[in-house]
Amino acid sequence: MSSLLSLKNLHITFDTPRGQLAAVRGVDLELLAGESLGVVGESGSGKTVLSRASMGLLTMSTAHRTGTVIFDGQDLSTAPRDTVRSTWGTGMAMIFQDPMTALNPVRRIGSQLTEGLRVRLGMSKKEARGRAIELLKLVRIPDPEKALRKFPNQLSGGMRQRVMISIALACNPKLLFADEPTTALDVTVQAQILQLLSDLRKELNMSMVLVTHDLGVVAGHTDKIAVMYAGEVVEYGETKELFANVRMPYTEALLNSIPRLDQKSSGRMTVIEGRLPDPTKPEPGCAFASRCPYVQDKCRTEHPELQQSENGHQFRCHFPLGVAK
Amino acid sequence: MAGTGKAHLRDASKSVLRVEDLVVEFALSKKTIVKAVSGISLDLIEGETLSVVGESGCGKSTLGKAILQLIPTTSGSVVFGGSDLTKLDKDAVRNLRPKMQMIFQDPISSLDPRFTVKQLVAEPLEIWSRGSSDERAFKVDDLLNSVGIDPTIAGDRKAYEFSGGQCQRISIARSLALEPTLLICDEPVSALDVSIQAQILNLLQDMKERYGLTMMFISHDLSVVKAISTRILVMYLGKVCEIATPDSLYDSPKHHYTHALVGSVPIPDPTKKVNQVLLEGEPPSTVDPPSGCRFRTRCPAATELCATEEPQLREMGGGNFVACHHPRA
Amino acid sequence: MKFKQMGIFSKACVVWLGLVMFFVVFGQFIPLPKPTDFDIEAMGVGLFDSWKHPLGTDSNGYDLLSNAILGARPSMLISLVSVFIGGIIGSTLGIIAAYKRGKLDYIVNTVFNIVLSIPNLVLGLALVAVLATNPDPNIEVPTSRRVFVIVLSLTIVIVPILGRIARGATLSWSNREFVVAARSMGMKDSKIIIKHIVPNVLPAIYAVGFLAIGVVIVVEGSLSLLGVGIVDGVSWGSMIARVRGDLEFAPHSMLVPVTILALTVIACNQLGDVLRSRLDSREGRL
Amino acid sequence: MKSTAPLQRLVQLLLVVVGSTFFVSILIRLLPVGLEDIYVVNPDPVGRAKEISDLGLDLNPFAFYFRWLSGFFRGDFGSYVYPGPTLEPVSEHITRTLPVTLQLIVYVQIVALAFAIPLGLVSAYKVGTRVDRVISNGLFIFSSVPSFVIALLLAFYIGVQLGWVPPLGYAPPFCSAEDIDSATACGFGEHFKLMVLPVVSLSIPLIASYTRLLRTDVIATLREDFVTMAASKGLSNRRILWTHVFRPSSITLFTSAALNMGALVGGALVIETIFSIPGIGFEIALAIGSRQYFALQAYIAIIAFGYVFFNVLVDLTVGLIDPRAKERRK
Repeated sequence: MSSLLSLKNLHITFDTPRGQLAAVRGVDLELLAGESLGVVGESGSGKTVLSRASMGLLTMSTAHRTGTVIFDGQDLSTAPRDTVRSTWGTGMAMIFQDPMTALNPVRRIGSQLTEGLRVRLGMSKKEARGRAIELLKLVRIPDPEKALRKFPNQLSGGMRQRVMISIALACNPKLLFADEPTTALDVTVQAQILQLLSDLRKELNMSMVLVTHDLGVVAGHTDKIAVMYAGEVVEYGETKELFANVRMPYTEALLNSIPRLDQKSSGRMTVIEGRLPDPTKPEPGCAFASRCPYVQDKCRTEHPELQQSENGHQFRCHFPLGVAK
Repeated sequence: MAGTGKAHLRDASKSVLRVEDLVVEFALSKKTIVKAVSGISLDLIEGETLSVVGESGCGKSTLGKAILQLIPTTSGSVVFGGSDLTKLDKDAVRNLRPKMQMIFQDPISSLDPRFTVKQLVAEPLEIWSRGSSDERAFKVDDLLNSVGIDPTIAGDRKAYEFSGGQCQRISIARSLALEPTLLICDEPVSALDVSIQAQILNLLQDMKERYGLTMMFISHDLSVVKAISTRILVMYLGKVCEIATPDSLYDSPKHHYTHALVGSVPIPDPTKKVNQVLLEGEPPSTVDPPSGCRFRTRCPAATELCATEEPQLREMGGGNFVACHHPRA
Repeated sequence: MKFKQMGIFSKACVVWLGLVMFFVVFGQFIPLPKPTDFDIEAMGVGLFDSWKHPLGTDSNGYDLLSNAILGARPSMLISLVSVFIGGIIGSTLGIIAAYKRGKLDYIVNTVFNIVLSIPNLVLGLALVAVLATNPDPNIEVPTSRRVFVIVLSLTIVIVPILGRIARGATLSWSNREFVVAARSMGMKDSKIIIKHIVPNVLPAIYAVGFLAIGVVIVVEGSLSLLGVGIVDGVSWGSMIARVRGDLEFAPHSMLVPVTILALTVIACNQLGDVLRSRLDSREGRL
Repeated sequence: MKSTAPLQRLVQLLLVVVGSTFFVSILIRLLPVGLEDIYVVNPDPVGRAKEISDLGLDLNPFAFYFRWLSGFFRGDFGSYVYPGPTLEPVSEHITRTLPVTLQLIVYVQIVALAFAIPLGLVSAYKVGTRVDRVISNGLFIFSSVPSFVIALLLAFYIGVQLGWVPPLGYAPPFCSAEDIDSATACGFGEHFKLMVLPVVSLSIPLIASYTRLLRTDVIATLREDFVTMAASKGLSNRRILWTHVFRPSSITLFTSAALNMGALVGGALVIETIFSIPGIGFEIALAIGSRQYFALQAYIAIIAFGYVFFNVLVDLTVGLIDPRAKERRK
């Protein structure tokens, strides 16, 4: 399989009143065509910024990006704005956390859905309508003709999320960024939407980046996982390999802090003490050092590089778990 | 689902809180009446933790607030401290408030931004004029220490300078200041990151032991309540589906809704393919709920009977109760 | 907000309002020609043409500088007093109505709407015209009664403006969970209003209060222009009214009061704006 | 629920009309001077009593108001009263002056919106840049200058000193036979020439405040996810700005423009006085000056009706602009 998206040494900083905030610090990632990648992290880990920056959607003057983004053989980091825009919708598309705010409240579903088709693919009004109905069927919305005439606020949360997915898929993108697509939904609806995304990805042979805070969500629905902490990828690998052989203490701690339904309750939960480091004041050593239960002196002074084991499993730790020293 | 009935209630003399047939409805306009809570009965025995679980819109938060008389109830009774709160006048309810406290969902919005941490925690003590000002100051420091906040460093800062997790710690300290017997926690961790969630849940457990609390824990997240509950009550559209101990609820849910709910929780282990039960659609409106069992429109096992007759809660053995005509084996 | 952190424009506004307030308090004690004294020898003196009359005189020989300085007191006092009283009445009504909701809120809101349905200038004009009148139109109404009536009218104008702001802010603050939390701790409603609602609502009222001062200054000016303001006083509005016929002979005599009035309104609006945006950013943080 | 909410609103709005006219009614009965002393000069006690009763002044304030109200709803807007007493229907004055003021206000709104919409969009889109700062700060100062100040300055400098347009007066846009006979100024050319200064003086502060309203809302809308979503479809910025951003941001602008119609009558009052335009504002000032309190009551009723009308209009149209608005009001 060929490489579809490749990020090299990507840095994103924001100007804030408290100084430079390093949201993404040197991320290298590779995504193959047809592959799905889960990006997991807590709030403030930089996962959302990473996905928006990969697409080039961070346009505010306070955001600064360095590094390269290569999509489908094209270097987007140096390309002019219009070239970048020409990949949106047809090359890359994005769905957002809250479908209520991500759908234009004053326009009907139909016009929002056909707009991309008409502007980007040059379809006629009739063609676009036909395709729109097809799309709504694809995301399993009952009675698509009726849905086209509705406003977003007339749909339920799950339906809105389905509409948003259909809009993103309208122009057959090769890559879909899904930014916390189920966080705003109830758990039974979340299960429906995740299943739908998985099915669609296979049906349309599309790549997907699934950004979430929930390790449970990515476990069943992605090929590979990148765990982010304080703006860096701290662990990366094939989903099964990563869950089977956790190398990074942070990933282990995150896993342990999730109460598990499939295990007997122990009464107390394992916690990660402390908080995320201040992103405006980067520390010299490992970003997780202050909270790590296995911390050693070296961790506080020397920044760990990403190391790789033979099966492609990467981790950013001086003293990885399960590896004999 | 969704049934009424009181088969699950225990000896009234032992219960700290006993709610019977509680109904909460409010009018959006003359014709539209939201039936948020429709005849719920529950009881809490000293020292236990009852978790109320359900999806958004099922009425669980309304239930919590209605029990504490923070919103008006339509009918039913709430017996706490020997008296029915729904029959008492405003001042009498007010006098009982120190014994029943609440923790809210949004940790930041539940703290007045103009107050310092110490003022916030001291507030309930001042309302009820507990102790001298020195005693109060001592008590506040003690409370803050016990929730893991250093009063000498943080005490004089305003609440908005803190993260969500720390604000929730402050809220907990404040709710414990009056040493209540009943603590109702309304989604106390849903606004927090996973790693912080666990910290707060453990803290609540510690506080429960230390102060001998009886707790009602409201959550949308089945996995969160698992470790801390004595019993779990599952709600759907203002009615009770099932009441059970955590282990039996997760291992063999009797109600089809509970079964779907348990099956929908994503498990962070790619090797375990869960027997995912995908529910069709989304909950109907609380303005015009389905007849009979309210879950029947989405239930895989629904029959004629479910549309005509509302199932009553009945015992399934082991102290578990379910409101379903066709419970799972 | 600290003076040092302000932008240069806001600083200028603070300085200007400070100067105006200085003249409000001490203007009377500065040895200046009285507003009623006119210099028969210097009619229509231009701007900066004479040391004796730095801002010149109008075509009747009234000294514009002294008029402007002495005019600060009636103009500003009328505005401040009516905004202050109207603000207290309006915010009390607004806060209580919004906190209690239900019927009381409906009534108060309807009353606000009634007053707001009449444009504030028309309302002020009608009130002044009706209340400050004599059976014989040729007998002047005493200035003290006129001032009282003007203040009363402007107060009525202000009540719903600030009342609505207070009502809106209270509605949004009383939805916050800390208010429910206070009730769940057993705090009495009256105490919740005083301890939790009022302090949070006040900043919004201050901000709009500044804007309201601007509104009142303009209405007062317009009333004078229409001939129902303070006639023998020297408010800025009545200066403008007096020199209206003068434009062709001494255009600057209009320019002086008009500029002073506009600068004061600009300064009030700017400070109200600064307060409001600081409020927005603070609430954005919450 | 969809049927009861607007009905309640209508009831409240009718209360506004009744309330405001009742307020004026009570006010004129509370006059420090009795109305009978102003309007009734007949020395003969019998004639005097009859005149007083003809005017309804012998009734208690409630009955007096009710008499007025029932007249008003039957189309009797009351009268100007001259000693004698001679009566002159207010309706004649209204039909003569109201259209003039409406013309003025409509021009002002059109001009204000025509400038404010592009300015607001540009300064919001370029927020924080030099363009934005120039627009925002420049307009801020203008928004604070009272329109009568602008009017006086314009009348003098443009009208008198430069003589580009006549400094005062009014000409109807269409000439009637009478106008031609008496050689009164009339016709489109004259009309617009005379309207320039009043319209400019009233619209400058409005442009400023409308631009600010739109700018704030557009800035907020630009931060919304749905704008990012629209961008991620690959649409051009111009298209996004007009089709996705403008409409959801324009609610406050159009609402306040509609509700401003009443306030503009107040503004028109001064401006019409300054420029001697025979509109309703000028008429109100004259009525107050000549103590025509019955007429005043009718004028206030008309303004209150206008306020209610535009409120209802806003209620009805806001839902068309933004379907969220219906829900939000609850």
